[in-house]
Amino acid sequence: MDHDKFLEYVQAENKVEPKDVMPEDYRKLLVRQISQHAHSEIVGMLPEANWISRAPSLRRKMALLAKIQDEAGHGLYLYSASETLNNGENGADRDSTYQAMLEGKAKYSSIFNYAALSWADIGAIGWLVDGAAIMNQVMLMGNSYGPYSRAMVKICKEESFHQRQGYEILMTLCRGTKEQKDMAQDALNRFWWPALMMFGPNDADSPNSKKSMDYRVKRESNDDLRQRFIDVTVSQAEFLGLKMPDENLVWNEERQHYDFGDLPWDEFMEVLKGNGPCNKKRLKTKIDAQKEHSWVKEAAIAFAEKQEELVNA
Amino acid sequence: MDHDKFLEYVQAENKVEPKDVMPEDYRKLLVRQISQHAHSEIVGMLPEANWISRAPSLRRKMALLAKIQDEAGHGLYLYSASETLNNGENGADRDSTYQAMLEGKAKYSSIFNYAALSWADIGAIGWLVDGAAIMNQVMLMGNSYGPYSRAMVKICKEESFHQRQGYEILMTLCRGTKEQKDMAQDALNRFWWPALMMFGPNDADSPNSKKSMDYRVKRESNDDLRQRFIDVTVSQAEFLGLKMPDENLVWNEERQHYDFGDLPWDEFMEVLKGNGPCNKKRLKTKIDAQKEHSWVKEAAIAFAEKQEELVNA
Amino acid sequence: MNPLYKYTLKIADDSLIFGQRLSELCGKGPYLEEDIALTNIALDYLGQATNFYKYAAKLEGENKTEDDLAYLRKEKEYLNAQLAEYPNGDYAQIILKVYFYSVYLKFLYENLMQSSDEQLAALAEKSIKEVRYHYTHSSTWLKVFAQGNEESKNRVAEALENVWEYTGGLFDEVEGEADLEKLDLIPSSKKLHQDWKSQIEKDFATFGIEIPTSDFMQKGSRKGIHTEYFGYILCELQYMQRAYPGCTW
Amino acid sequence: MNPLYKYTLKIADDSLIFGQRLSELCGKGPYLEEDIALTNIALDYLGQATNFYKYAAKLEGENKTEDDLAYLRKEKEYLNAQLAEYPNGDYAQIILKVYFYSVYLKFLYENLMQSSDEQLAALAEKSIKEVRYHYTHSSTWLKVFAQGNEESKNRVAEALENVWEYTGGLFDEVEGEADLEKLDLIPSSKKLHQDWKSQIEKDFATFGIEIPTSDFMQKGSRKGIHTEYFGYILCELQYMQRAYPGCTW
Repeated sequence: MDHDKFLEYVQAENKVEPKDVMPEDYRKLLVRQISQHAHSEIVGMLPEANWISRAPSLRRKMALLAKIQDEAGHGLYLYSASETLNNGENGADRDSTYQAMLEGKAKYSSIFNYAALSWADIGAIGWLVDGAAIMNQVMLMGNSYGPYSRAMVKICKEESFHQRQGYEILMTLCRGTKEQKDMAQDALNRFWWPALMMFGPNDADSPNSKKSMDYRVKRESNDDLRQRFIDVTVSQAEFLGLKMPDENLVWNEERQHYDFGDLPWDEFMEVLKGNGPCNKKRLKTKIDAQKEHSWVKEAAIAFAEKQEELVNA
Repeated sequence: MDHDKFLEYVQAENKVEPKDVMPEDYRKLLVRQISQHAHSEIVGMLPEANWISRAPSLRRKMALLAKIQDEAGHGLYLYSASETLNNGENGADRDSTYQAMLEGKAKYSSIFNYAALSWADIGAIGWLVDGAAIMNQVMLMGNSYGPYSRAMVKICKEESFHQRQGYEILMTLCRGTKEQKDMAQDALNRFWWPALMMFGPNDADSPNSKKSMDYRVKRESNDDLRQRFIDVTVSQAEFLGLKMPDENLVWNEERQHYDFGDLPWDEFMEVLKGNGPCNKKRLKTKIDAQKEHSWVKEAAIAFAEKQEELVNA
Repeated sequence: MNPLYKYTLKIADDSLIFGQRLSELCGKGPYLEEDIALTNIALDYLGQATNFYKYAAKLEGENKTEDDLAYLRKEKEYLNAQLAEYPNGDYAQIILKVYFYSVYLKFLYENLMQSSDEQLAALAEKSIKEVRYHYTHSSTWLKVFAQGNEESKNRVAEALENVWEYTGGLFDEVEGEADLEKLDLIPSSKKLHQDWKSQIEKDFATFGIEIPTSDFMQKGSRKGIHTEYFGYILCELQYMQRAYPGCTW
Repeated sequence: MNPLYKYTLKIADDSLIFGQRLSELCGKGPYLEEDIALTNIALDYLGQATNFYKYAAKLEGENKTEDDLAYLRKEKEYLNAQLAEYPNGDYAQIILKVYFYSVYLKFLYENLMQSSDEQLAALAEKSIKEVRYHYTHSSTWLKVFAQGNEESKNRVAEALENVWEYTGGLFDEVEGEADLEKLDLIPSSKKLHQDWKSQIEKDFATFGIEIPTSDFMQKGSRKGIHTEYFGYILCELQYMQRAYPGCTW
């Protein structure tokens, strides 16, 4: 296959489809990225699930459940998109990518290793975490692989809804009692920096980005996306009446962007290494669920086999 | 062994001691009764343990824990008393009697198959259940088997303390808000009849009692003990300002006792058969605990064996 | 106390507590697809609870909201069946509980659709489609387990052993049901129980599950008597409302 | 905020939450004797918590009771170490947690007995005997497990893997500890940590347990940042006080 021609093809904004010929490293890049994205949706259910039983009103409880359900749905789309890349040898199918995640060989977004400690965190997760995810996903709508790009279109719609819901939770708290507002401020303080780190390392420290950009999988740099997220989010925080936990955050008239302080990259690297507040807990929850329910799959297979025997008899 | 002489011996208020010669049916009767009593202490920990994490003040939480701990201690004394009757063939040792209970072959007091649903139940259990138990145990202090009789002396002291504590819990509720007093009344309503049934069937339906009486294991009939309990308890309820849930309860000047309504024996028989609110739950809790911790004993044995090897080396 | 209020409350309380229990599974199901399906059922329950609470609040006429009723009553004021609060257990037990409850709700709503109370009839009509789907989902899995392998058969049997004695409570009555029945406001609970039993017998015969022979049923459902599990459900359910009284969320 | 108040509170909160967790085991221990022993330790913790809360309430000077402090604060106001709230797990993990905490308390109280604050010194003196017994009990079992059989060794290793990263939080400081230290009111947390580490190293060498090489420690202890487990502890702990505000029990 002509590699230059492929680059030319995707750079002319053409979509690659499952049956198209594609370079192996393009395929691998996508499988890794899409399945990681899928795992993030699935693991991302857990911090929020921590608050279902304690959600403070029926309406909020239902919205939260529905949101988590959407995330499971996103996981499904994404696993399907990843599976279209299966060429019989690269393990792009859902079971093997999921297994790799459970074994710690594949990653999910580090943000879900933070704890959801208060009801306000549910708001902050919607506002900031989904907000940051959307920045990334809107970009990915334009990515060169057809099934992934189409999955993103679907997902983005729901995510914007989730983000508004999260913001609305915080709005309610900020209009409530002092204790409620403090709860919102605490959540912002805890989630602000981790949310900014969702965009990945600074461009200077992100050597893999170039290939992604060339292949039109990624369309914008980490720093550009992060800057856009900050620019959009600051006024939202102001509207809530919350204070950003960054003393260096200030509008730069010349750049027409906000300047901001250094991110706590040491913490980021620690969490990535497995040393976050909930890394072990998240994986253990998923591993335990798999163990506990392994018999269900076996029973279903045994049942299906019997049915087949009946049909063939 | 001369059976009549033995009867004469115990009926002259002499105590039988472990090494004394005794009729086999006396030994069996005691093993059954003492181990059943021990099981009751052990299973009786569970309804109360249900409220430790929710006890409404530090003082109450500690008192409750201490009480449950006392019950475990009573269990220990009683298993020891039962073990003194081991003659190498009747399985009077703790492990085999306990195992028989877990397998449903040995009983514990049916009262512990009722649910502890509110904080007031913790009061009612102390006042009524321990109260009924004390009536029985005071009688058993005079029983003819030395170790059992001495265990009862120890236990009775602590039980009276528990009973006062339970009564005091209810007193606090009855002097509290209307909601608290209602909680106390509900607990009385639910525990009154089950407590009365702790004394066993009416004398007419209790064919085993005679042998027990002859052997001076039992000293008073079920109905006499029940009557005494009622007579004592009615005024205590009045002092609390609670209403006994028995429309037929009325002082009989002639008998100098309270008359009272028919007991719900059908329910009693059901619970005895295994059909109480918590029969399955209680047994399952104990069985699960045994399963979960079986490795502890194995590790301890392995450790002890290694120590022995070291000593002998 | 208005008996129709209590009756509406018993329906709402069942749905709330079933929904609360079922949502414990969220994120921890056996497949992603099942996680979605079961969350969906939990959501339907919570939606039905909300609707019936709203109506109950209206019947009570004390300006309460659905949240007041769901979050701020004391343990003995909840009128749900004990089956709702019984722990999830393994997936066989979860499915069995949903199955039993779905058959019950199917008959309940089909009958309530004929109620002389227009509101109740409308609420039932609104909910019936959901419940039919729950029935299909749970009975499909129940059949798979009953006819799957040894392990799944044993699990169904054990779940049945645990849960059967709580099924009768679904049909226990709140005060005044007889009067409501005379006014064609509600169906007869006895009749519902018969219909339910017939359906179970039919299905179980198909699936190859034996119906327990014991006819012992736990008492106390619909009367504010609960299992020991229930208090813990309320601890979590009510925590925020209790710890921050009077707040809007 | 009076730093000595916060310091006293951190001691009390540890004891309360350790006691609350440990008492979950009551009635479900491996032997009757262990059930009694562990309940006893839980009782000691709760007793110590009560004493330190009483003193904290006095230091705060707002006429609060020990129950107000134990039952009526919000999650972020509890200053316990996250180790206290970490789930019990199996018996190896329970013993390991008690062991780590006992070594900590032993050094803490031995040092506090020298405090220039007479009350703190007296409370420490009152508690030290109990803690020495807890140390003996837990270290005896830890040795048994470490030298028992393959399973018990693996369980100790797994418990250590779970719990180790939470031990550092015991030594995290509340605001103003440096000032209190200068006044000889409290010992240096850094020094305590060193003493603790030395003791653990010595014991583990005897027992044959390897100390984890990772020096990653969870952050947030003593600052009101908790694990996700903590909220559930409060749901149960506080339920009665929250649901029936202002009542006497």
